[in-house]
Amino acid sequence: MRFTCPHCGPRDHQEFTYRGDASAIRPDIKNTSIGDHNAYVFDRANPDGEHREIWNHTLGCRTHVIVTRNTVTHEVTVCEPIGPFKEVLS
Amino acid sequence: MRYSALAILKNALGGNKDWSPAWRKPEPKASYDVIIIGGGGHGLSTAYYLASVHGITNIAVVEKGYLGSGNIGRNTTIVRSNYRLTPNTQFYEKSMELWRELSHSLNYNVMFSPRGVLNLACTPSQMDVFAERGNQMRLMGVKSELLTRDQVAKLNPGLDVSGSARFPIEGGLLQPDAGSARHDAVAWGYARAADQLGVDILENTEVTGFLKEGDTVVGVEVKRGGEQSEIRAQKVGVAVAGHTSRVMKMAGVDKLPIESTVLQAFVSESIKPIIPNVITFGGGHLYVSQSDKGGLVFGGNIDYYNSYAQRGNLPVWEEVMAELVAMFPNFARLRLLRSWGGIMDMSMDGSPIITTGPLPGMYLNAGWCYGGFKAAPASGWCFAHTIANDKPHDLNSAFTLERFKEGRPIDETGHGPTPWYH
Amino acid sequence: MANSPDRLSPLDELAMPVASEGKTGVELSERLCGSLIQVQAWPKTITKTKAAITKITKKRAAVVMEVGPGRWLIDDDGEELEEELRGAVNSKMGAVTGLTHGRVVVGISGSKATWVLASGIALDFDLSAFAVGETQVSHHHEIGVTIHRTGVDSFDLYVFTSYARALWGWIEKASREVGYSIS
Amino acid sequence: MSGFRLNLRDGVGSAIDGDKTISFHFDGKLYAGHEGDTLASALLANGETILARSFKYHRPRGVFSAGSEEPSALVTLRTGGRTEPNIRATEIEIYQGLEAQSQNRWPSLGFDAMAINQLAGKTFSAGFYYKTFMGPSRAGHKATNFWFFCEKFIRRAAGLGNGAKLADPDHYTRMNSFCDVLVIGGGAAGLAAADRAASTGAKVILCDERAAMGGSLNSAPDIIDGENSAEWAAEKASELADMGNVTVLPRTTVQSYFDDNTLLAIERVADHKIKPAENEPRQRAWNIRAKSVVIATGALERPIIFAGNDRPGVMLADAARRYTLEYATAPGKAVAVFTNNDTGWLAARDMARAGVIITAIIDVRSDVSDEIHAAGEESRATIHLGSAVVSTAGMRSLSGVKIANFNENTGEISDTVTKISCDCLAVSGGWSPAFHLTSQQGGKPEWDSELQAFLPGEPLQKWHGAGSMAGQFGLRKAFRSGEEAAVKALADAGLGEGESGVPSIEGDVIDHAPAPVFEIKSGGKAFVDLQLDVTADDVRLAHREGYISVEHLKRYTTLGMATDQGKTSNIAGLAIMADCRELTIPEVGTTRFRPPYTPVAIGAIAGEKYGHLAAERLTPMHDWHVEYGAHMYGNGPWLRPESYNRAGENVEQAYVREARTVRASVGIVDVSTLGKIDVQGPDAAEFLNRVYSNGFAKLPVGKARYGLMLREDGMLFDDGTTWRLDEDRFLMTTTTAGAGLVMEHLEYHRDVVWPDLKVALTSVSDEWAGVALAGPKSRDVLKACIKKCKVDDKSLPFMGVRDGEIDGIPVKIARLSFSGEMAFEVFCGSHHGLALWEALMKAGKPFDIAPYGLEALSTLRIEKGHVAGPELNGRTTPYDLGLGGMVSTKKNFIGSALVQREAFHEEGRLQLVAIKSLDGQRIQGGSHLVKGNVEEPGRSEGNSSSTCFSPELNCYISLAMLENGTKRHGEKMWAANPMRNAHVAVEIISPHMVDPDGGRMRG
Repeated sequence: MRFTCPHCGPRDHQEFTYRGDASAIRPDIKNTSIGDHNAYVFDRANPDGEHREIWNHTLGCRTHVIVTRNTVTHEVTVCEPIGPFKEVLS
Repeated sequence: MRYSALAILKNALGGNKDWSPAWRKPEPKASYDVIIIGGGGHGLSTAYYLASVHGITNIAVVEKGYLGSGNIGRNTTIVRSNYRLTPNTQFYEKSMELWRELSHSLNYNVMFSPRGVLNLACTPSQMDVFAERGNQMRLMGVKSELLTRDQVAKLNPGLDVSGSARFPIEGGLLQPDAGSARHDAVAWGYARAADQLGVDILENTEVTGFLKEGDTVVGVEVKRGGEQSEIRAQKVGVAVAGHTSRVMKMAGVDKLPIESTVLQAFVSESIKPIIPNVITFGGGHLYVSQSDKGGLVFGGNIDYYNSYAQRGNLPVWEEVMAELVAMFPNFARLRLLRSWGGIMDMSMDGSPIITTGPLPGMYLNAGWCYGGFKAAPASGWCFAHTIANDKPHDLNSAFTLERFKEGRPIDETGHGPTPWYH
Repeated sequence: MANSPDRLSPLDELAMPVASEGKTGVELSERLCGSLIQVQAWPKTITKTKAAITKITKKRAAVVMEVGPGRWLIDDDGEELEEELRGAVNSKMGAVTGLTHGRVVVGISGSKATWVLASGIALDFDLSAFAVGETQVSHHHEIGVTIHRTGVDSFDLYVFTSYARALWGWIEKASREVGYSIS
Repeated sequence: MSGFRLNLRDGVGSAIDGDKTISFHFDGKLYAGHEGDTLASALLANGETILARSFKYHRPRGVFSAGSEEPSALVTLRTGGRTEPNIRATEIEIYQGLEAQSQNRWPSLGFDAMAINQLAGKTFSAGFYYKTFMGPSRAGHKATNFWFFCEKFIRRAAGLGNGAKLADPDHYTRMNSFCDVLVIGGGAAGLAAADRAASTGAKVILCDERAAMGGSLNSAPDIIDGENSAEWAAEKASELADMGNVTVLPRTTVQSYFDDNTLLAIERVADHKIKPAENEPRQRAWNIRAKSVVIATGALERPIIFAGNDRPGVMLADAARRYTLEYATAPGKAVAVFTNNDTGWLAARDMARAGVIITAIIDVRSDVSDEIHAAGEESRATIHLGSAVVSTAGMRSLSGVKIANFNENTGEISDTVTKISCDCLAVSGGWSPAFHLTSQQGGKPEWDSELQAFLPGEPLQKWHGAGSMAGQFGLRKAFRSGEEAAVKALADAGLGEGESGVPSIEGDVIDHAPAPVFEIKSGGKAFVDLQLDVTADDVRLAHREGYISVEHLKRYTTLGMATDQGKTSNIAGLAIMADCRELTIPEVGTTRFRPPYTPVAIGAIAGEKYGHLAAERLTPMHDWHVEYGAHMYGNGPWLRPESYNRAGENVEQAYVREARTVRASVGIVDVSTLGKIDVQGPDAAEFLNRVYSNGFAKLPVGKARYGLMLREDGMLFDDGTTWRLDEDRFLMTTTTAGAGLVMEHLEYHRDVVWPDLKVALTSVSDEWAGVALAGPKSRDVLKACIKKCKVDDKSLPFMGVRDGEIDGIPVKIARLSFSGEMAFEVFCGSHHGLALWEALMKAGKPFDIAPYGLEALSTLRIEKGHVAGPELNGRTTPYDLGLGGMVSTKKNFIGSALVQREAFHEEGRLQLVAIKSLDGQRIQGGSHLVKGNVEEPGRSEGNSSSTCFSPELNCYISLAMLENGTKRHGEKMWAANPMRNAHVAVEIISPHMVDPDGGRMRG
């Protein structure tokens, strides 16, 4: 697979480290609910089809991207930046 | 027809015209006592043990493709119980017991070959970890031995045991009566034996939905030869490995502590016997054995991302081949014949789930990561017990669905809730 | 600072000059930076920080490489760069991190330079994809490398100090097929 | 069959150089061939007929094809570490000094005792092993044992050649490559595609598995642009190779098609030589990322199945033709052709034109076109329409065939047969497009009933088929479709259409569509899979037993699982199953092709990593450690000193001495491998406060603090000290093993979870070398060399951080202790690391300073009760390790919610304790804590985690995890280690064994 890093351009996926399902959103730092944290850590939709997922370009510029990828065909449709530089890279 | 050497001779004389189908191709009934979704190793063994141990024979196994089309026919055929944590050690040792009897129980030679599983260690601290695991096995009555470098070298003459290797071999952990088996034969043997006990195996029958009364599952909707129909059942068991999330979603269970990834497997061309054991590499992640046909069967890490494609990518190829030739530099000119992929149901702690629920009338068997093949007998045996008694057996009582959120993971590798690292 | 003893490169002995026997596809070299400083701007201070950097670097022969969003790696012969940058970029603008000791520079040039590099680095070295003067951050096997194209056939590889020998080993091995010299 | 060399002339022998003779050995016998010959063509030209034995029945096997699809002619090539089993004689180019052996035979190829297997033919049918060898009819382990006993013999009989016993002396390499258009296959379609694509200036790679481009052009009788087609192809290929934007790769097979148009090709750089030249790789793996791909891989001829079809001398018709025209080798003295399509006739004509005697053309069809009939007549063969071969004759190789009248509609065969003498039967059963690469991706093939073949179907990636691979048979269509595919590929790459260069073609217009006849059912053994001896009856048996899906058929009979992966046999197997099930072939379906296309040397995929598995990471002091006798120990990628053994010392003696020196005086250890992360920014303190379980917000500048990191699930993740260098600037240290993971963990939270925090994270692990000085004299050593910094207790208190200078080297000093002694960590720029180390060694000399390694480091921290990797095993919570006090209840942090879960606080958890040996025995690694003696140890209640001999306590000790351990100090148990034959009496004690109140390190 090849991802287009918003900073570095198209690269092999092995330059990136998988960080999992982008729909798992950590509860706010003020949130102390065990249930909310459990859901964040353990609940996965694991779809067969479109999946938004986070990858870190660890062997490149080390910024994170959200990759929209079909888990059945491995077709990548979007690579978008996430993080402090989201707007800068968009 | 009972299989035996005599039967083979008799049939050969008759031009092999009298063999009958190994299992029937029945039409589905309107209802069953139990429906098992998934005609793989775990589903078929569950049906077999429900029928043979618990006397429940009014069972349908529903399989969307051909029987054994999932991971039972795509793995590297390793059978072992060399685990560190008690729930795993005892569960997999139960499986070993069943393996030892399996060809006989099924009247089908699954070619279980206790040739020894050897884990190689590359550092003294890895040897300590192996000793810790081996001692756990010994204390639980499982055979295990710690081998020195010389002993390892003697068993496998091609191994690079030079001190100059990047990951020099220190020694290894041997489970002498573990080994391998013929994967397809396990599916076919269970299918044939279950069929003979009256189980209906419905191939090319895809579950498209669940029948529910309130929350309670009372059957399945299926598509078969292009036609939709309903099959009712008192109990519905799900044993679909990598497709667990997809199937459970149809029942309204939207999220589970499971992610599906692809694991690739590799086989070389056939050669005369060159390694006697099943061997794993300590300097990385690699396992290799030689099949009876002569091919080296091997694999390594999963491809680290969610996937439902039964194929993987190049980085794992490079990594696996590099590790194989690091271990056996004399394999460099042997040739890779074929590779393929299976979809793994990676759980959040690397251990399985065999449980009642999560809905009334439903039973779940999942989370096998990439250790499902060796588990197939005990998994079916425990799942059958759980379905028949509506509660788990002691052997699978720790394999709950709730353990993750409760904080009771069974985490052999210690990687935590990052399923792609298990 | 000025009195500090000579710095020792891990490639000190490996990269002794060697003339090639026969064909020379590439020439390899090794050096340490006088200063190698990273500046990371915050998302809203990129322009300002870049200007501050330019003000300092334009008076010297420093090489400014963009290695991430709002992030630059600056290579200069002098030893005072970190101090100057720290003076110009305060924590409201960004972060200054010294990496002078953290990298070794491996130089490779010659008609087969891209051939040798491509044997280990999965980048398109075509000039249309990687122009002279550009910088790409990638890897050679498990070793992260920042690659600066100094000419059509010449490159500087900034490699982590602890991995410098490993990278040198790879490059040297790959260079054998085409012939090489070390300068 | 006995072949012979024809006279070389224009159009005959296009692949070989008749002026160059090459000698080689096969089974010890000397032969001569020509440069350009394959081993198969050379042996055929020398009149050899039997090259191999089959897998199951050990039946004699000859040459069946002329390419990579060969199922039969497998040999073992080379010797020693270069031994290569199962090499297809049809592919290997001969070289001076080549040595090949036949395989899977005993004692010799001519007489194979194992051929006795075939007498038991019908018992050895499909599924044989599944039905027997289950042992005596008594349940239990005996059954397993019986199979295990039999299996040894079965394994020895199976397999083909022997693998090398020695390491491969050659090396492999890789090339990362990018192109606009990758063209796979250098035949007519591929050349046309490459030419068209190259005309735009696009970056083009053209690969072909053979030594020369041209594909079928190399043996085509056509005239292209007025030239012999082989010559035209050679010129076109060299014209392309001369273009700056085209890379032409002969002997290069594109093996695997991965996602996003990433393909793996293997170039056989030196396999046509006796060994690679110096510094030349044996093979090169090309990792190609293509914007678009043109697949022009051609089609594979397939046989018709009939009784006795495995007799050496039976070969594919196009192969016979290619041996004649490309290698000037007549495949036999009298060749008969058996076909269901026109190409068989043209093969006969072309061979006849080259001087081969064609005795008969047998076609299952009752009628053919006038042109084809004329071609048959030109070959001077007797023509048998509406006929089929029903059996073959010959001792070990073919001497003749019997034919009968055949009804192509019903498949009926007449009773009367005619004998035809021949030593070669050239068979054509039609053509199967070679779309293996597209199938690897999961592409669904579609059946073409006209061609009686599967076509590749819809693309799942950016590729375009051309030539016969796409069902475009014949040279005219090949050229046209090649260009059309190139235009589409150029569009994928965002490039223009380029210029057309279709040449003029004079030659046959060929209809490739065959009659739908796959098997002649005349009784007798008819082989579908020639290598694994799968017969048509085996397929029928599989059907009878219910193994009717194509996958079951394959797996039950092993059809198509040989080294050729069924390239020529698959369709026939499907056809027979379809016939049994009374379905059409597409209704039965087909199996998916899996990569690689042809078998690939494992070393080639490992590439440059063969002999070079992983990089080593070295500290600046590495050479010093080695010079001073340290045994270097692999710790992740790092190499670290285990201990500095003096003459006569073993590891234990060395580390005990080193640890004693630290406790008594001062030791020095290289800690450069610690992970170090520069954390800067206005929100750095807040960020750290969220990352660590203990408070960091109020850490004063100039101070360090030990911090714990949890995973979000509450388990311990990593630990280390973090130094506040400035208000907005911290230097975090992590464990050596955890460095990379911690960095990713921090980056994830900074980027994904809290992007509003202004924090810069930079790995500075390589920037800083680190040295720890530990022991009561450590301060004295520092005092003796430090400048610009005071190190007395007041100026540099416990956990204080200061800048200073040693020997002109700027340093950072932190007063930290891992050993429990007075200790300092001294960091400097890593290019000064060795100089710093030597300066400290010099300053320490008066105090008998000694370097210590990992073992002593570990011993000291075990004595102190500090946890490390073995305790931070991913299953422990802070509470388990007695670190509950570091879990803040006043703030929220990563893991703060889930660490509170009930199960983490229940009875029965494993908790950190120490154990000490009561009987002087060593507590060895991996021990378990049990209540019982060696005979009846009972269950494990815990385990030792980090063991050592404690010089301080003068006995063997260990840290351990024990159920409810905190409450069990003083209890006596056993450390059971049956794996290492030890059972040691131990007492449970507090893990804080040295200086529990910390006076020494604070003093």
